[in-house]
Amino acid sequence: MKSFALALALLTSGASFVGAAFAAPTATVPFPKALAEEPIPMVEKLPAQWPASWILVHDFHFNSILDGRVMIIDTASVDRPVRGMVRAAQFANMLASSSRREILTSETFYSRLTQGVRTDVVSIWDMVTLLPKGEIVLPGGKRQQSVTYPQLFQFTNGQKWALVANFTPAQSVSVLDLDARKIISEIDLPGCAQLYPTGVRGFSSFCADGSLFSVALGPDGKAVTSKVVENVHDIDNQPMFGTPAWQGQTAWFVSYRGRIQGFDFSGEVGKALPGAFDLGSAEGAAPEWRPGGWQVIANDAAGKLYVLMSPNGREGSHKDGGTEVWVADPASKTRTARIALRSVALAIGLTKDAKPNLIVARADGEIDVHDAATGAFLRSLGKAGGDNPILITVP
Amino acid sequence: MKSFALALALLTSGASFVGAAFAAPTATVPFPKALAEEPIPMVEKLPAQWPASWILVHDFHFNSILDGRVMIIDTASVDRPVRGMVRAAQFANMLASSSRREILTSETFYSRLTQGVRTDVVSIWDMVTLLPKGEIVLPGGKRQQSVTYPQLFQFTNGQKWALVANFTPAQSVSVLDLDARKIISEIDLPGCAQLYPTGVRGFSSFCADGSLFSVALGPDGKAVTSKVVENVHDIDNQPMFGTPAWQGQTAWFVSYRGRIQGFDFSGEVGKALPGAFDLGSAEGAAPEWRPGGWQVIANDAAGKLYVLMSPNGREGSHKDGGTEVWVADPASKTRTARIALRSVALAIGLTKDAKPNLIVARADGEIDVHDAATGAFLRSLGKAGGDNPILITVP
Amino acid sequence: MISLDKWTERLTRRVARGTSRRSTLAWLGATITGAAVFPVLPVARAASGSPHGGGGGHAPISSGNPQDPGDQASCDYWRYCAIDGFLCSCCGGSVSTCPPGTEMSPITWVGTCTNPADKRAYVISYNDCCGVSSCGQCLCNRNEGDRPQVRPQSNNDYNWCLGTESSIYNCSTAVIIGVASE
Amino acid sequence: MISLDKWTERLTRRVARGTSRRSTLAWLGATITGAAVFPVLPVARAASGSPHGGGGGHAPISSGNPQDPGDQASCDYWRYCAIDGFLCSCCGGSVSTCPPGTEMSPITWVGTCTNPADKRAYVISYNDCCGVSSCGQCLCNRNEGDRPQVRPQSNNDYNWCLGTESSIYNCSTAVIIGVASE
Repeated sequence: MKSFALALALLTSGASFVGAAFAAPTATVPFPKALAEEPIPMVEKLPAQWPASWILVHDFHFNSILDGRVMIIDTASVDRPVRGMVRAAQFANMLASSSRREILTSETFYSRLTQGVRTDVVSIWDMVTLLPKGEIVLPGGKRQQSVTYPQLFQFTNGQKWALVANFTPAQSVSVLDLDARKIISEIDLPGCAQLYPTGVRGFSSFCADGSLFSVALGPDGKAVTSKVVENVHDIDNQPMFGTPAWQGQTAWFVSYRGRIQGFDFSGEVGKALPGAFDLGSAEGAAPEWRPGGWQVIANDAAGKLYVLMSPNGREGSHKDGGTEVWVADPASKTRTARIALRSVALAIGLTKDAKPNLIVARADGEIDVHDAATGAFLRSLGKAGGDNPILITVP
Repeated sequence: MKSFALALALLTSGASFVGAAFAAPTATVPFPKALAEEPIPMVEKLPAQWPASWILVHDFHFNSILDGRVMIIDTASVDRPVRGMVRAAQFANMLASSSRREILTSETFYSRLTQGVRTDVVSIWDMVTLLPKGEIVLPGGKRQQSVTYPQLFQFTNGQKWALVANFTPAQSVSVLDLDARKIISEIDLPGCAQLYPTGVRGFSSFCADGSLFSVALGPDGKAVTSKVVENVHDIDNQPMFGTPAWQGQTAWFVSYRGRIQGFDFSGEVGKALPGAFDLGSAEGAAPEWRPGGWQVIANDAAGKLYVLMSPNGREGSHKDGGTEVWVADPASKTRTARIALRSVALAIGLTKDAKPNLIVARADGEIDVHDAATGAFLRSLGKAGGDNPILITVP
Repeated sequence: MISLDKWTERLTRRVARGTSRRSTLAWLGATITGAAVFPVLPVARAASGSPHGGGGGHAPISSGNPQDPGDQASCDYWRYCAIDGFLCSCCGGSVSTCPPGTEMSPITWVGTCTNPADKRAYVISYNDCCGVSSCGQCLCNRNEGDRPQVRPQSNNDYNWCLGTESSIYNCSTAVIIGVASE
Repeated sequence: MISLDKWTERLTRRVARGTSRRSTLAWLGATITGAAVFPVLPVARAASGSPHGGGGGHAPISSGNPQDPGDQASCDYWRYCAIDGFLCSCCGGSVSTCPPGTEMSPITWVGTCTNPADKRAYVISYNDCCGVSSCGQCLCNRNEGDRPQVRPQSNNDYNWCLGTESSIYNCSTAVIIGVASE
């Protein structure tokens, strides 16, 4: 190799002066000094505390599901919206923790990309360098793979632990100690799905019979107590989107037909809040307005709810995407505003600052930013969310 | 698991009759018998001998280079052009052998998709089932990775062996015994690139000093003799596209400026054929017609040459793609026809049947089929070539 | 009139081949509930809209059978009333078979779609084809009868490449496995 | 006027950090030849055409320096006269830096592009950023001075993620490492 490189150098060092001869004279130009040489190698870092305008957008990447990504986006920047990307391989899930300064991805790999030995892993990434800090291997090849739902991978115990949903289709939950980098327990969850952190240390799940199942965990991660609350979910007539809007430990769900139902997960047992209410109807629909998209409900710091609505609501329209965002006040149980979007959208989120912005991931992959208070369109971030932006996370 | 499944069955078997109650009566319909149940599981197979209309198209997959693919396409079928796909991971190369009934892909994998332990492999796929038959691991992590060139992975010794180009940037060639599933030798190739099978058992490569370097291999895969032919390639003024059109062991190259040069690789030493000729000029160019694209030269069974041409030929235009295909007869050294394409194209190929078709991979990803004799457009195969079809192989 | 018991018994027999007892049972459970929870719905006309994907301008594929009408390369095709993914018809397979090089998942979820020709409600099994990366052709998403993940056998968001050697998803079929009632 | 020796010596020093002697030597060879084989060409106007990609409608990025004019998110930008890949300017890096989470390749190939503001011919190093999958933003391909693979240091088809922990390609930079002549 050495001799080759030197040979090339010799071979052409003569020629290089010929190259130089082509150069234009510089005496005539207004810039006396040439642009400075730039240092090599140079790699960007992110700020220790991300600005309030920064979000994470999950690109499901349908054309290569095994190569999904999470895009880190500054929603305030039109010219540099993409700040970096983190791997999210094969129906992955993602968690971001400002306090841990970590991004976690639960992923699946094969030794030959599509075939061979399967390895499930929770990867831990530094939020400043976006470099891997470590991983926790999940044995048994049972990590649940679905089109990405946030409630399949959640924190509990003050973000010291993570919960991973398993599906083989046998359903269970793995409890991970993130600092010890190991699995500390596994809890069977027959007939129940999705994980809603509950109390100080525990979770709840909805079950196939319409009940809510809550589990409290001990210091060792094992189940201490569990409780079933019957008939909180009418799966046939008022099925709820699995992804709620979180206000502290209160989760606001919306049904396929637009009914808002709150749940309190602050105690050891999840409880339905009294006073479910409907978003109501409006003109311009055929046949009717219903929530539509993948991440259809979100909230701002003040607690106002935002719901992505489709004017073509009917059985089966719940993932079709929406063209308006309806704003509701859970206190007064009334709709307070309608925001018209520029195009069909699949996911919405809100920045957490005092003057929140509504972030809209469109079906065509474009990311739009609206003023949440007025609904006014502020800026487009182009395809910053990648090919298939389906989830917006505001850390 | 068992109890869960049975529980579900019990839970809902009652309800199923309710479901049945919704069903429409069938007495009034014109079809007395219901459509038959279909067998499960059922997986397609390909014919032992692929029809002459079948080709392989390499989808480089820029948006996920680590997940490249080879699409198997029936160019005669408008409604079912895609017959299957084969993995071609991370700047892969592909070989297809009708006699071996195998497709070979030289690939690279990482234990964590983008990071971790690297493994280079030649994967062997059955042409009927498209299932993996075996693999040959290539140690040292040196397999050359580039935007895919056919001449980085080639057969020799009657397709019993394969040659794999290495680049670290130290250049060498690994010789593989495909039936023994092992590497039998490695030959250093300082300053030379691309592999052109030569003689019965050997190869030639072009070198940085404009020479051609030929190596003859012994039965053990080791180099027996080698020979350098000087000044066959004017890299500065008449650089040749690395991918030629093969007529048996004669390779027809075209330069960035449209000069056709033949090479005879039938003997132990590659030789430039006398009588290079230019494709000439034509109206409608600004500034001039030059070859442009990724796979710009191909030939039919009769030996006619087809060259993809750009009307905006200039320094640096050689990968811009072309809008016409020029047909030339290497015997008379004349251009015999011009074929207008429907859109800018990057790669061309010809079916091997008596009435050959010209296959065109367009920059927008569409695959077009033309009558090679008349130039007439016959059919579009849509996006059958995937996201970035850049190479066409006619097995 | 096939009794439900007979029908599920036949299913079990057919699926048992090459699948573990465990996944067979799960699949059996899924099948029964799947058939149960679906009211019989007309194929929504609106399903042709972009929200479901459009088959990417693929040329039409016909069954050639007047009793099985429509374009099998279009998201509108009657059997696709609850499909989510790439149509195997566009990927080297067919509406009921997987492309070469893949493995058909033995466990899946089941929908009920009405055949506009004979007006019957057919039980459709959306078996995924696995072990090859995303096909990339004819992406569709229709959700008639789709319910939240709490009812797995009624949810098309799961990667149903389960019980296969590889969980990598390539495309989805829509196989007739029975009639909801006759 | 920097003598070629001084210049390459400085390069060697700068690159030596974190790279093996072997790749340093290769890079040195590449640099010299790279600088040598390029006639100084005007940035082709036609370079804005789709054959080079269009930056995917990305909003313009300006250096803010009149001596470094143009849109760093556009394939037309003067430094990109021989770039092939995704622009790091659109991926979380910049024209001369890699996005977070990637590693910049120590060995690469070098082009000569003319700055339309000061008319100087700059030696541009197209260092790739590695270890993260395809960025997917602002794909460009320009080939002024690009030569066949027989001259590696003048060819942009190689994956220049060499000498890095991972050879997975994310995006490409266009770093000023010198002036062809002063």
